[in-house]
Amino acid sequence: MKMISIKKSDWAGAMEKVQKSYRLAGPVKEKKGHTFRELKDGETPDLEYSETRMSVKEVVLPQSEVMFSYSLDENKEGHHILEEVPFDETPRAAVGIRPYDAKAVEILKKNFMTEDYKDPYFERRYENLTLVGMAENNPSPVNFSTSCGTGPFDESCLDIILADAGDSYIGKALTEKGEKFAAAAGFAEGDSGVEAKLAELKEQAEGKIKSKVSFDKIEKMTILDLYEAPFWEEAAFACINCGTCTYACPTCWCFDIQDEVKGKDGVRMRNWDTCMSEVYSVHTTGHDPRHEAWQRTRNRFMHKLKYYLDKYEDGIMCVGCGRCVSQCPVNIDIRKVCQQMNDYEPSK
Amino acid sequence: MDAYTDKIKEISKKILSEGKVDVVIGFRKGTLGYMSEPYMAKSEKEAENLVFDCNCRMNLVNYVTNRKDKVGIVVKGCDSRNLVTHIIENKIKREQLYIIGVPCTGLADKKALLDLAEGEITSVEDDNETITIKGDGFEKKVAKSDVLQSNCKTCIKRNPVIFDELAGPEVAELEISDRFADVDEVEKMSADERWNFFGELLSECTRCYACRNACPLCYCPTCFVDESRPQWVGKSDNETDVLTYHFLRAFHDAGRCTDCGACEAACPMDIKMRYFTRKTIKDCVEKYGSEAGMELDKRPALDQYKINDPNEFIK
Amino acid sequence: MEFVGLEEDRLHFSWISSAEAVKFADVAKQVAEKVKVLGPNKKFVKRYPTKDTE
Amino acid sequence: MSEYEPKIVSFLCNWCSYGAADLAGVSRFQYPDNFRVIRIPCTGRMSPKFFLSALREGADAVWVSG
Repeated sequence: MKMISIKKSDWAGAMEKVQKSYRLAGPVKEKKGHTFRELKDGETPDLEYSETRMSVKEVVLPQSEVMFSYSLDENKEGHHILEEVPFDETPRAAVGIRPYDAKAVEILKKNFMTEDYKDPYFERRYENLTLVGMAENNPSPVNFSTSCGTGPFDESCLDIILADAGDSYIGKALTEKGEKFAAAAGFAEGDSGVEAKLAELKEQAEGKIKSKVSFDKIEKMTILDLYEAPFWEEAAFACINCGTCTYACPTCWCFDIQDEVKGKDGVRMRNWDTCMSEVYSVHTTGHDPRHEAWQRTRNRFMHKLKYYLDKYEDGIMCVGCGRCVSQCPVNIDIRKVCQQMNDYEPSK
Repeated sequence: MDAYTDKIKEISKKILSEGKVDVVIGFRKGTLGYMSEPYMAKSEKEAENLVFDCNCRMNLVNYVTNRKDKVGIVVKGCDSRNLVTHIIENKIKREQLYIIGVPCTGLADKKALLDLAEGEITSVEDDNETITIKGDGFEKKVAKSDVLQSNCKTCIKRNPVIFDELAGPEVAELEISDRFADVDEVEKMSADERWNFFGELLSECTRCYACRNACPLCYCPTCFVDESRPQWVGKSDNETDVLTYHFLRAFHDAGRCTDCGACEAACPMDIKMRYFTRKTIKDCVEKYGSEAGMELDKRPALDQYKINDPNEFIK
Repeated sequence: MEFVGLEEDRLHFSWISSAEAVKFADVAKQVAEKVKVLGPNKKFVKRYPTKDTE
Repeated sequence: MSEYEPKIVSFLCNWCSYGAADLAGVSRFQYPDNFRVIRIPCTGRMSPKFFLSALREGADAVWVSG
């Protein structure tokens, strides 16, 4: 494992250098705060940020992605043949991604890259991507990542971890991909003190996280017990069924496939979908198993906190970033709902 | 504000116990210090949870659409006008409602509160003049007028237009000199500038439809963006699709919008989509002399025809 | 639509009775003239992600 | 490119302007050929989605006539 230490004054230079061989995505300061997006040449990822409103799942699962195109115009070459959309093979790096957001990428991977089937669109983005994490020294008050099996300094899903140590960024390259990136950026090698400093910062940061969730008892309950629990209607009453939580969520992976056609030319694309929407679950018959607004809210929480838990036996489908908590217009709080679920005692 | 809360609790308990209503729709304290959550109290015990403060940003009329039971509802001035619109449009019957009116001195802008805070906000107190933000190791007092939501600054009706009982004495209405200053500003621009202005305004829209779902006017069984036969608008993040959605929502709300501000308060990206609805309000006021939801026997502006309606746009 | 910056002359409204064939032809001429002056609609046209338009 | 010929989508009321267009045709009046006519049962059928749709799909202008 290679230690890294880079002076903040050298950061922009290193990023400029790395952009010769990598396309970067990272946090950029815009009018209303930081956005995590693909960077233009010469733009430097700004690591002095607290949080981005929208999740960073965009790096592996864009909101809209064209899958293939076609034409029914018989005068055109290759008509009636589905044509792949060209994909830029240049290695990409998400610089400044939060460690728990990287964990979310890993959760997405569970869905898109199973043993039986690997989604080619996800796979090519994922394989191509180096995750250069930026640890969070000051987690937001709604952050509860430490109780979701990750944390502000979680190294498990990153290729490189960096942390802010005053006038320099320190960290380490954790994987081969990470070492390649570090070499391309020309990160200076850190001394032996880095490891200790990282541990110290980690302890401080994790100590700042006050909110937590527990799901130990959810595991033992049956799906039906939870599904029919009486608290759902009340918990979901306020929900207006907008898609804010699902779009802000780094682990929400649902998508919808749409054809967009102009004249005889068309594309098939996939877009983020949201289980909060009425059209999400409606059948072609017109029947909608989740017709009531509160049922849709229940479904979201059941998926994240129960179905996923049962299916993958690897914690909940939530990394505790807190985005949905702070952005929900009606203050539906996953921490509270999780607590309610965990505390629920089915009457037998 | 605590006085309002107490009175709302008192009224709610009374009407619930007397069987005048089956439920009371109000707010309860949120999990975040600067939020209040819409809440439905079904019993006297649950009515104890009701609160009212400057964080009650949602429009509760949104929750009564097509309800069949008898409902008690807490409404501010603007919300009460939406209730009027709802009654006119047969979305609820007046007899079903027991309206608890709140003479409103405005809501606090969420973003403004967060900007002022120096850490986690644990509570926001409001005595109608000053707002006290308390949090982890800090306490700040600001004049309420400094952190008002922008729609509250140009509010024309702070006292409810219909109610069965008030939660407090009526408050003085605002004197507004320049009600549509923001719209005027945009109107002064050239067509191209306006086009770019709105393109920029909506560039961050993720189409989560929080503005639509927070809006009491948006009660269509199927919104046109969700229709698939024919499909009017694509579902991707394409900018023309985003514009189409916002334009058409404004058309649909024209003459009915009461500028309650729930759409903007709900937007996770802080998009100021009220420019559109405010333009329609301005036009209805200036061209037809009509404000939405002021009287129970007056149809919305675009729902009636008068022989003297201005029609200079028709050849 | 004018407010959002679309050119005013992209939208026309008129009132013509079924007996007013002359007025119809006149208005049609006016409309066509005005739109010709404007040139093609570039603002509010959806750019599809299809190959030809990329 | 030859002279620019706009495409104008016109929504005509069955009872008024559509009739007028028909009469104009029968009477052999000249009018420009830039119009793509959509007959609607009444101008009351008109919805803002219609003209937004027309513009989105590439119409240069929309003419609604009752």
